Amino acid sequence: MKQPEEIAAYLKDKIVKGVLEFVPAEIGQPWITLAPDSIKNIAKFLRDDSELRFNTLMCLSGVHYPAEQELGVTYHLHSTTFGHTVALKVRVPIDNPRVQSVESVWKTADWHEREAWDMLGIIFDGHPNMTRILCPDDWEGHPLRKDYVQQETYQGITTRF
Amino acid sequence: MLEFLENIIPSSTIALVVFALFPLVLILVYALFAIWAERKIAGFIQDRLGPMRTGGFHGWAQTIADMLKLIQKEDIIPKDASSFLFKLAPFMIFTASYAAFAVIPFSSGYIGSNINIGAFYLLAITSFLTISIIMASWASNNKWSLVGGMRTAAQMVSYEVPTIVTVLSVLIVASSMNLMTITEMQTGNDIMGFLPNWFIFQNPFLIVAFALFFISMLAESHRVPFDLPESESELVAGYQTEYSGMRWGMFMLAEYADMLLLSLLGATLFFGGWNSPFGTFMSGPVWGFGWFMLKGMLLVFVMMWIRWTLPRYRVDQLMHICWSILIPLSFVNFVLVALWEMIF
Amino acid sequence: MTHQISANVQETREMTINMGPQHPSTHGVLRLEVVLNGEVVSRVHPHIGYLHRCFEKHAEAMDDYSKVIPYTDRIDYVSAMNQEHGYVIAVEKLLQLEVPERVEYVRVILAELQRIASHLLGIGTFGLDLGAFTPFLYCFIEREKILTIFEKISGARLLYNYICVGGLMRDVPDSFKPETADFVKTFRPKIKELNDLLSYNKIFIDRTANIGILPAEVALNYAASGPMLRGSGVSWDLRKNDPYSIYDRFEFDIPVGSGEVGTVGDCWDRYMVRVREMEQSLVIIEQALEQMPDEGNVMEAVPKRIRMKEGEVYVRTETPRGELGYYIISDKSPSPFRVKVRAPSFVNLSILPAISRGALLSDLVAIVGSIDIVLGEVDR
Amino acid sequence: MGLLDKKYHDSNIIIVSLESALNWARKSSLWYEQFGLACCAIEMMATAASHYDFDRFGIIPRSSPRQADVMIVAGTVTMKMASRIERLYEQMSEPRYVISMGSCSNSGGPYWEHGYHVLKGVDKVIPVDVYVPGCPPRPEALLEGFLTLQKKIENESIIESKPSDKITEEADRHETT
Repeated sequence: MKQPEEIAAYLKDKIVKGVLEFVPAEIGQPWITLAPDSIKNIAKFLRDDSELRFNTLMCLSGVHYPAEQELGVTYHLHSTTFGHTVALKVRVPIDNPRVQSVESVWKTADWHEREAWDMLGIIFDGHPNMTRILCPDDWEGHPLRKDYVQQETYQGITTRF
Repeated sequence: MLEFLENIIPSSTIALVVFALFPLVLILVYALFAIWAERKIAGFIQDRLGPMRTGGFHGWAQTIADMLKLIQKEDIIPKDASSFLFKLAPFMIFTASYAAFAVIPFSSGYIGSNINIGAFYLLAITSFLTISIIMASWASNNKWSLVGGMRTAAQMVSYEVPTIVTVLSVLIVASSMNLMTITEMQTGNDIMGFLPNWFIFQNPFLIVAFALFFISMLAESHRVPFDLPESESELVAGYQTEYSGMRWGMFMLAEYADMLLLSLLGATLFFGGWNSPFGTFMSGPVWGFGWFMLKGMLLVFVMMWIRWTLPRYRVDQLMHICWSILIPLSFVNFVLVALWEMIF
Repeated sequence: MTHQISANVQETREMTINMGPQHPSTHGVLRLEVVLNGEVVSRVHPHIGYLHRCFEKHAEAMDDYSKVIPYTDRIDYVSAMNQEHGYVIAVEKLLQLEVPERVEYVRVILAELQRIASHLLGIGTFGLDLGAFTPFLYCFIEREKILTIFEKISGARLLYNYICVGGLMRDVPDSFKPETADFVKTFRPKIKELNDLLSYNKIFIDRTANIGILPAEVALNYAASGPMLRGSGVSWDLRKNDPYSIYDRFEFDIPVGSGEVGTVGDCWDRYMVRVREMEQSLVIIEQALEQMPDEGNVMEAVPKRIRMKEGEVYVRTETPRGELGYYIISDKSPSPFRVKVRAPSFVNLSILPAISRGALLSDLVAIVGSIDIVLGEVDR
Repeated sequence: MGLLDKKYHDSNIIIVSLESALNWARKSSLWYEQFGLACCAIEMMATAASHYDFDRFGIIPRSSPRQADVMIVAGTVTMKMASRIERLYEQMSEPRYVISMGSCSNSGGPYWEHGYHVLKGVDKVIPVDVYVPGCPPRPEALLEGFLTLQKKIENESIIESKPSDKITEEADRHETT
C-alpha cells in the first residue's frame, strides 16, 4: 500500500514524460496532474507495474473549469491487490478538448468516456464508439458545461415548463 | 341424450344443434369459472384476495366483465400483417379445441360422437392448435410473435410424441380406441376389494404413464413450467402480442378449453371417466357428469397450482426433457405396460 | 414441373430485435438492441438514457448542499437511504464534520434495512424474469414491513429525505428499536422459505447456473462492484475493505460466489450472494441495535449554514448494487461546483455485452435480472 | 368510449341499460399496461403486490399494449422516452385511458426547472384522464386514481349528444381556446 505522494514520486521516477506535478490537497484527496497526450501510456504502466497494480478504474469524471476556459478529466484509480487509491487529472483547453482514451486499458472507461463526451464535449482519441450515451443522438450542446443553454424545443416538444 | 332431446324438441335438426352446442356452452361456462378460479387460487397462494369487487360476492362476475369489455375493444389488425390469416387464426384455434370435445364421454348418457377411433381423432385434431398458433404468430408480422410461434412449433410437435405413447399404453390395456368403451371398462370396485377399477390402479406402470402424460399435458397446453410460447417476461406476450379485443379473448378461451380437454382426457384414460369412485353409489348419467367434471377440474387445479409455484424452463431444456427423458421413458414404460398385461 | 432449390434458400439471416424500452423484464426503460441468430444472442447493444433526469445539473444548480439530498434519493429509488448516506458522508468529509454516535448507528441500521429491502426487490424481480411469480410477491410482503419502519421514522415509503448533513431530520421514535428487532426475528425464517421455494428449485438452478459467467479478472477490468463482483468470487466489500461510517465495529462475513451449483460467477452465484447478504445485514443490524446509545441529540452537529472551503473528495460507499462514488468539487459558493455520481448499476450494466454473447434469448433475460440494475441510477 | 361512442341518437330503456352494462364491464376490468419508468413504478409494483392487491378491483397487468386498457405513466418521462410513450399509446386499442402517476409525469415534478432532458408533463404528448399527485404517490393514492377513473367511465355514453348540447360543447371549446 502506497500513499499518493509516494505514487507520484514513483511515477516521476519511472516515467519521464507526461507526469506534471503532485498537488497536495487541504481537504479531501490529493491528485497528480498528467499531460493529456500521455495518459494512455501512464495508465498502462499504472495497471501493469508490479508495485502499483491499479487494476480498476473506479470513476472517470469530466469537469468544466469556466474560469480557466478549460475542461478536465479526473481518474480515480484503485488497486484491489494493494488497496491503495490515487486520483489523476488532465486539463485540456476548451477549444481543443482532446484526451487520449483509456478504454483499451480499463474496459469500464468505455461508457464513462462516452458520458464525458455527451455531458461535457470532451473528445477521447482512440475510443471505438464516441457517441452520445445519455442524451439522444440529435441533442444540441453539452449540458454540464457551465455556459450550457437549454434548447427550446426537441422534436417539436418544448423543453421548458 | 340425443333421443331424449328429440323426444322433447319437435324438430330433430334443432335437437341435433342443441345436442352439439352442449360442449360449447360447457366450455364457455367453464372458462368463465376457471379464469375466475385461477385468479382466486393465485390470490390464495400469494397471500392476497384476488377479485373482490366485481359483481359482489368475491368478484364472481369478474370474467363476465372481462369478456364484455373485450367485446367492446377496438379490433386492431396491423397494417403489415397478413390480414386473412391473422383473422382466421383465433377462430381456428377455438374450433380445434371445440371439435376435440366431440369424442369426450361426458357421462354414460352423453358423448358427442361415439366413434371407434375416439382417442386417435382427439390426438389428431389437437394438432390443429399448433398450426393455428404458428399461423397467428407468422401473420402478426411481429418478431416477438414469430419467436413465440417457432417455440410453439418445436414444443408442441415434440411433446405430441410422449403424449401419444402414454395414451397408447392405456389403449393396449383397454384394447380399444373408443373412449366410451374405455370408460365403461373401468366400472366397478374390484381391485383389492375396494379400489375402483380405474386403469391407474389396474397396472402399476400406468401410474408412471400418468405422470409422463401429465408432464406432456402441461407442455401441450403450454402451462408453466412450459409456457414458452407466450412467456410474458421474455417474449412480451408471444404469439398473442399483436392481438387485441375478442380475437385475443378467443386465444385465452382456447387456452383454458385446451387445459380442460387434456384434463378430461386424463380423467377418462386413467381415472375412470364418469365412473363414481364408490361403485354404484352416486352413479348414473347426471352423477357421472358431476364426477367426470370433478376429476377434470382437480387436474386443472393441479395445473394452476404448478403455474403459481414454479419458474419456467428454457427452450433447449424443454427440448432436452422431451427428447432425452420423456420419450425414452415413455417407450420403455409402454413395453413394461404391455409385458405386465401379457403376464397377469 | 421441376423445382430448383437455389442456394439462397439455405441462407439464414440474423434478426435484430428490440427489447425495450417497454418490455416486462428490462427493469425499467432500458433498451437492448439484440442481434439474434435463431434464439442465440450474437450481439447486444444496450441503449441507455431513457431516464436521464439530469441529476448532476440539478446538483450544481441547487443553492445549498442539503437541497441535493432529495435528488440523491431519486437516483436509486430502490435504495434511497444508501444514496443519502453516501452523499452525506461525502459532504461531511468536505466539511470535516464529526457526527454523534447515535446518528451513526441509526444511519447504519437504516442502510442495512434498506439493503435488505433492495435485495428483496432484486431477488423478487429476478424470479419474475424467470417466470416465478409467487416469490416476487412473497418478497414484497417482507419489503412492506421494512417500508413500514421507514414510514414511521421519516413519513415516506420510498424516498425519505431523512439523513441530513451532520445528523438526521428528526430523532427516531421510541418504537424504532423494538420494531426493528422484531423484524430481524421474523425475517430470518423467511430467508429459508425463499431458499426452499426459489434458490434451490431445480428449474431455477437449471435456468441460472452456468449462465452469464463473469470471470474475476474481467469483472475487475470492468470495475464491477457489489454482488456482481462478489459473485465472481472476489471478496471485496467496502464495508470491510475500506470501512466508512462505523462499519469497522461490526463483525460480519462477506458472502462470495463459490460455484456451488455451477461455475463461479454465474447468475446463480450473483443471486445467492444477495440472499446471503441479507443474512449478514441482519447480523449487522442486531449488533448495531445492541450497541446503539439510547440518548443523544441527533441534531447536535447539523450546521446552520453550510460554509464550504475549496476542496474535492471522492467518497465511495457500498450500496446494495455496489460501489457508489460521489466525486464532489466544492468552491466557496454555497452550491457544489461539480457532483459526479459513480453509479454502480451504470458500470455493472456496461458488462452486459461481454457476458451475454452466445446466450439464448431466455438467458439474456436472466443475465439482465442478475445484474439487478436500477435505471434511475444508470441514467441519473 | 371506443367503438360505440356516440353511435345512437336517442335514448331508450334498452340503450340505457346496455350502456350501463358496457360501462360496468369497462370499469371493472381495467387491465393496465405493464411498464414502469422510474420511482413510481416501484410503488406501482407495490400496489400490484399482495399488500395492496390490484386484482381486488379486477386490475391486472398485460405486457402487450394491444390488450391493455389503461396506461399508467409511472415516473419521469424524458425527451428520449416521449416519442416511445406516444408510440405505445398509439398501439393501445380503444377504449383506452391514461393515468399519469406522480409529479414527474404530471408536470415534471422536482425536475421542472433544471431538468433539460425531462418532459414537463406527459400531457404534452398524450391525453391524460386522471392525474395522481405525489412524489411518489402512495399505493392508496394510485388506487384512488383508479376509482376516479372508474367514476369517469361510469359517466360515458353511447348516445349521441343532442344538437343543442353540441352547440354548447362547441361554445365551450371556443371559450377555452
